[in-house]
Amino acid sequence: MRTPRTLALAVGFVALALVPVVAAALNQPFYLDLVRRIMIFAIAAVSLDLILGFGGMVSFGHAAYLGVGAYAVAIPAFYGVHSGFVQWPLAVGLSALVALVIGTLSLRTSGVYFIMITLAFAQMLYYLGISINAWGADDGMRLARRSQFGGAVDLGNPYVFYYVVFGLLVLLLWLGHRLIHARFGMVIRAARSNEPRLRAVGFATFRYKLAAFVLAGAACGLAGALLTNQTEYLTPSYMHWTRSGDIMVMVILGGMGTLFGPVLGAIVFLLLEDVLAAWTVHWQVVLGPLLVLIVLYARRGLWGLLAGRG
Amino acid sequence: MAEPLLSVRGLRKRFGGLVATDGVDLDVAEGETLAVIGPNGAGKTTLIAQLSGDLAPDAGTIRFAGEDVTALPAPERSGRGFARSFQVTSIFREFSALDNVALAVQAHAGHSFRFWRRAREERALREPARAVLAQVGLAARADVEAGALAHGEQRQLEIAMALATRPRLLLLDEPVAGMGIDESQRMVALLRTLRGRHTIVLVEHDMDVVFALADRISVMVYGRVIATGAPEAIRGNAEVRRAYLGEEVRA
Amino acid sequence: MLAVEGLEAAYGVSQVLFGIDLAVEPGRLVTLLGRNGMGKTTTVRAMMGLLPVRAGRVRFEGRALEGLPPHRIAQAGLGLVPEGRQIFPNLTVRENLVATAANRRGAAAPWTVERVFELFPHLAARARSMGGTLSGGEQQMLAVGRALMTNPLLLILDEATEGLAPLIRGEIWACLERLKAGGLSILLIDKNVEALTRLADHHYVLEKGRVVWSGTSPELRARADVQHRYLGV
Amino acid sequence: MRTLRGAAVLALVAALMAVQARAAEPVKIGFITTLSGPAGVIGKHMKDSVELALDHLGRKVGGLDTEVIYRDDQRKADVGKQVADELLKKDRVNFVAGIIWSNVMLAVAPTVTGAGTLMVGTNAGPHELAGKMCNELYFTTSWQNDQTPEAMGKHMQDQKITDVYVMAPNYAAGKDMVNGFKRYFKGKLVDEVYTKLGQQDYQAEITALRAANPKAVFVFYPGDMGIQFLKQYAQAGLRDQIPLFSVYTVDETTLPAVGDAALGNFEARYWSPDLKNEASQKYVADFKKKFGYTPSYYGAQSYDGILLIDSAIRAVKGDLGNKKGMVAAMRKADFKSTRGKFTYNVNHHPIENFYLLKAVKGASEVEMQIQKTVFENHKDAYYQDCPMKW
Amino acid sequence: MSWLLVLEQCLNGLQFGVMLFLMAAGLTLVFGIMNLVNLAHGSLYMVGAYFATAAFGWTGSFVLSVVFSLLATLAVGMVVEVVALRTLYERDHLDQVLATFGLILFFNEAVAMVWGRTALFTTVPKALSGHLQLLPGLRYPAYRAVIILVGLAVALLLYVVVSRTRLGMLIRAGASNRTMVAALGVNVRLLYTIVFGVGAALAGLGGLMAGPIYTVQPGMGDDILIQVLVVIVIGGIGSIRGALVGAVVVGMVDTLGRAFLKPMLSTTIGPAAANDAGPALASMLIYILMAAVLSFRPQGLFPAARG
Repeated sequence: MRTPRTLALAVGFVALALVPVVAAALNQPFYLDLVRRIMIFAIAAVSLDLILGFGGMVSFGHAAYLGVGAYAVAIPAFYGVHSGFVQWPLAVGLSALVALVIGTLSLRTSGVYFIMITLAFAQMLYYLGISINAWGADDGMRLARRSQFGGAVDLGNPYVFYYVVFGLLVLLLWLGHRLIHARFGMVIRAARSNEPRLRAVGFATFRYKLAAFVLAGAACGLAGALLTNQTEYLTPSYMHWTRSGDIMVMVILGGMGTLFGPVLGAIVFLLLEDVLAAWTVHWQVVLGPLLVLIVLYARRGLWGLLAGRG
Repeated sequence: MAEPLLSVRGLRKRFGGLVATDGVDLDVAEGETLAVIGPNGAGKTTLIAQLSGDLAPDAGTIRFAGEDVTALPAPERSGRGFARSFQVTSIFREFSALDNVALAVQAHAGHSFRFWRRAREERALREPARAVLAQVGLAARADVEAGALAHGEQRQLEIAMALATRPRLLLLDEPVAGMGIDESQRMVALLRTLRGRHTIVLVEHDMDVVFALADRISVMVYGRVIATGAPEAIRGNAEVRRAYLGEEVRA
Repeated sequence: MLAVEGLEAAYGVSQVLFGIDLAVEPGRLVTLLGRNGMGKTTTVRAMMGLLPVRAGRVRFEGRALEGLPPHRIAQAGLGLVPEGRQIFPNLTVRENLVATAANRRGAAAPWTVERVFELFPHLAARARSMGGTLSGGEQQMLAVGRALMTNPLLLILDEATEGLAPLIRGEIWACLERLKAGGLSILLIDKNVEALTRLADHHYVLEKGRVVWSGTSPELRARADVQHRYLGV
Repeated sequence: MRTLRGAAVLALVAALMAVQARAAEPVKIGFITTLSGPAGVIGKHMKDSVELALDHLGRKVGGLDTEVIYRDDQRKADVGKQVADELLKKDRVNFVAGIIWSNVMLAVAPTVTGAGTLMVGTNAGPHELAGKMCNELYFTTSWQNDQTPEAMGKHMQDQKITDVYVMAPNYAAGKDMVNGFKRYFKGKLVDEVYTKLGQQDYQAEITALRAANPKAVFVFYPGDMGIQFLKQYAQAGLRDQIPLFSVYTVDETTLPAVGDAALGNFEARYWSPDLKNEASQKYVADFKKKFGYTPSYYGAQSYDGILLIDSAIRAVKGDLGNKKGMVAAMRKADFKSTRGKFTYNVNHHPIENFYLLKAVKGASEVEMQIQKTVFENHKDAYYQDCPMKW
Repeated sequence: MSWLLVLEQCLNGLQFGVMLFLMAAGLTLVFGIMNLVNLAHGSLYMVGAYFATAAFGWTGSFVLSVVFSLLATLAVGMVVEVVALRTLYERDHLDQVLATFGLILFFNEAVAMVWGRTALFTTVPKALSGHLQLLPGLRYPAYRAVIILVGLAVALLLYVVVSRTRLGMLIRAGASNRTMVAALGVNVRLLYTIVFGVGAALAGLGGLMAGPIYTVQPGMGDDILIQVLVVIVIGGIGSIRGALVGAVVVGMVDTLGRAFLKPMLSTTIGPAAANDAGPALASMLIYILMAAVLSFRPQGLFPAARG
């Protein structure tokens, strides 16, 4: 059972690492942009998986942090601060702060109420975003320059930017892997499995769930910062509720609670969208039922299929 | 009797029209095993839930080791030495048996905001957990996924998780429920080893088990404790027989 | 009319019933005795289709019931008064009676709310109260009345007097006696041997998922050992 | 078995990647618009017009074999940016055209021009691209956003209309429109009301409007917001009481759904299907014949976009590498535009006429009719900020 | 500001509220008794609007189109329940959210394939196109008045059905203890299909009434869906009474916020700032309300009785 997964993982990482080389060899630099965008959404999906797949917290407003991270890059840039050393920590910190507020209020509820209240908070931020005229409102803002990191790291170079995103994805996966197996991870996974039991043995579960919620928000904020740099543009529509739905679909499609599954989910979902859209303008009529089928018959997602246990 | 370890006064809980516990008074001395018996729906499980802190009482006080713990939530009571088992088996099914117990150890080994070191490689968690598993007779099953354990083994695991928190007070809600004869005998043997070492409040239907373990028995009917006493006294108590079994006392 | 043969059932992986055999003849009152956790309620749940039957047969009026969904089994004429009463707390007493009422076999004198109130005058006074606000005894009466309103051929009562005051118990037993006199077949689960030997025709004693003894009331009265071993405190 | 399934998943990924890759060809035009979702109707008007232009050119733009690649931006800036990257780097198009939304345009245009490729906008007209962010390689065949409300403001100022109630959705374009309007309208404003973007029910605002009792109303409600607003305005009985002046609100994409509720409404625009010139009449007639519905300005300017590209390629005799030559040719606007003769300003935005339109009952349905010319050869307000280098 | 204006805005709020209620009633019923979160409820609203518009085109009769649309949405609802949703009852909310998210995509695109992406033209029936003189100085559009009346009538009807009829008793009983209902001989599966169908028809009713005043186009149900979710969460999921109260509260708060927030703000922070802050705040108001309600009552205003 381990072998195909490990093999897929190795093949996957090597493939991702080689994309720039292959793209350069084939003179197809577009794939660099495409895969980079996919990896950015993979970061968002992995961050959601931390709370959704491992912690059992069905947050339907995860795109909010994508937006917060994006604003944290675009707003300083708008005022002439282009340093990534300012923007990126701000993106992570601000999303963590927003997640702390949302989490504190939302985690008081559970079940479907939790789903709805996280959705409501994301909508609230969305409407806030489209209302602030100083920062582009609905139109959003153009990012005049990608985040600056001094001489060494130039995001304007597509290869450099690619490996930065790749590195961050690998780093997140590695940190996530450590985290879910550390004491903290055991607690949030156990909270998903059986929260009353966890309280009975002496864990005050709220603070651990909240911490996980904040960490996930922070990681997604980073994805938001990357996304603005990728698009060189910020729009509040990053926070629209269908975005949250998309990210959630990536997680489920790839396989919840698997860490690597959401990466696979992001790859397949975004490629599928691209291919179907090129094939017919009615691509959603295919994608919709496909989603239903996946939910009904492939509960463990693509990563689960790789593991091969029915 | 010195000051009891656990002292409950006037505990009351109402669900709509049903009074689940109606002014329950209980005293449990350190090291004592108190069995609470009574017909279905008498409020025994509600009592356990209030003692463990999972359910807030409408009225009444719970004192533990001289302190009022009525307002404390479950995790904090656990921190003071409460541990419970559930009537319906409650374990972390996706985790191994050892993980289950190690989590209980972890709960009392400082905070868990540790993000780096693999919990499964921490000897400080695994060794005590293995010891407790051995104590309840599950040493050989340590690496089996808890959900895949036999029913009786899952109940044993519940006890192990409670023990792993080094409790002063064990609240056991029908520990042999749904067990076969062999399984329940094994459980009784296990619980017998705990007598005296821990203070125990035991809710149980199986009279064999109750008489095998209890120092004292309290009988609950309609949310009230109608009698408390030594097992023999309870067995012979006509009022208990009538209330519990509904027998009309023959003249 | 009801014949159960070799019934086996399990909760998940743990098997609870290991081949139950029992029969209820028309117009008889039959009991299922045993201590808690011996499989009495599980037997009822399996018969009613609330728990999948692993093996064995349940025949009622010549029809095979095993494998049918619960509503089909109930429609065949089994009226359940479940353990824990399970009345609908957010419905009034009258609504509890009316909601699932039916007369599928076209009984000549079907049960009505009024007839139920005659049987349990206590309930009449509380017709407009919400089910959740009733006392235990009232809830129990309501559960019996609710099952009667489906005009069953066989009434099944699971622990119908558990936790009730002696006076109320007496009232329920008296009512069962009247129902039996009216020709209704009854399967009763209880622990109170004393009262039941006067009421019932036949008894089955369950121990760890098996029928360990069966016989008539005089036979049971004669067997103090059986009473002590399987049913005593 | 397991390995097989694993292989199947990987194969799926590989197959999806493979579908991506296609081979290269001669003149390639990437046309980005919104094809899915409710706004897909605008994309359809644009796409059909591009096809008509190709027909008129014998499927050869600039005399070369032509491939137009249509891509859907889903109305999202980041998707627009991605398909632009794809068109540039994978399909290696010579021109990118289209784009409905300002925010998508602001994300896409710099990407295209930054890659040294020519960009021909056929709808969106954000002020940044007319001013500070203007670019040698960027042209538009439509307008700058503000020009249209400026025309309406001028008309209402000329008519000495006063006590005007202004409404727009609460987003950037909404505020821009009102600012453009106020640039030429100096009369009294009763109130400025901004509503939620995508709002469906305007009853509360209409009630407040009636209570304010203005002499005229000026609104900007594009797309489905306009359909709803106009219907509700008419249902409130205000259509006959308070004249309604609007921009980008009533057009041929929304008229079928608004119907009679639009009657009497005034719009400002640079083009209308009844515009009397040879190119426009041919375009409208052939369009109706081919597609069976009335084209809109979205279509007309997309049609123009292809003709503009055609004129550029012809000028350099098919030498697609000669970017400067093509830009020089495009600056002359030497093609038969549906709006008649026009010139390009220094910022590559048209200097064109603006007309006052009125919704009237036509032969079978409601249609827009040109009433008068408001502006002749109108320039946008931002061209002086444009630092064109060559 | 005059009393009449406030009154008229309250009517507007009420009208918006009853529209929300028509949607919320079905959604909350389906959640209450089947424990199913159905995001595709907005699609049924859309389908109702399309059916009504299409039927009006074929028959020319408003009444016929209403009847047809109600029956057709009922049928679509029941088919969707049988084909896609039935297997989801036992699944967790996450699966339900995702699968019904997929259904939204499908329905939005399906109507676009059948009827095109162009918004459809539909108008208020002639008889209802005028105004009613409610009070001296207060005229109200007849069609909107009818919406209020229909909405309140449906609320009353639902109240009667739920509180007085056998079906209603079964619905309430099923919400608290589905197993017991089945064990007493009721085909719960059929009951579910019927309830889902009725919920769909109510959404369809909302859609068909919305058609003439809003836009009939693909995706028209998405925006209102989110607002309806807010309604039922505020009201308490599963409670009809909660749905009504929640709908009216949300309708009022949203409408009055849009109408009076800006004027009120401009007296305190000045007109320019109010022009920025007013609309922004108004559009967030119902979400703020929801967050506030859930902070104090995590189960909503009227938590439904659940077994």
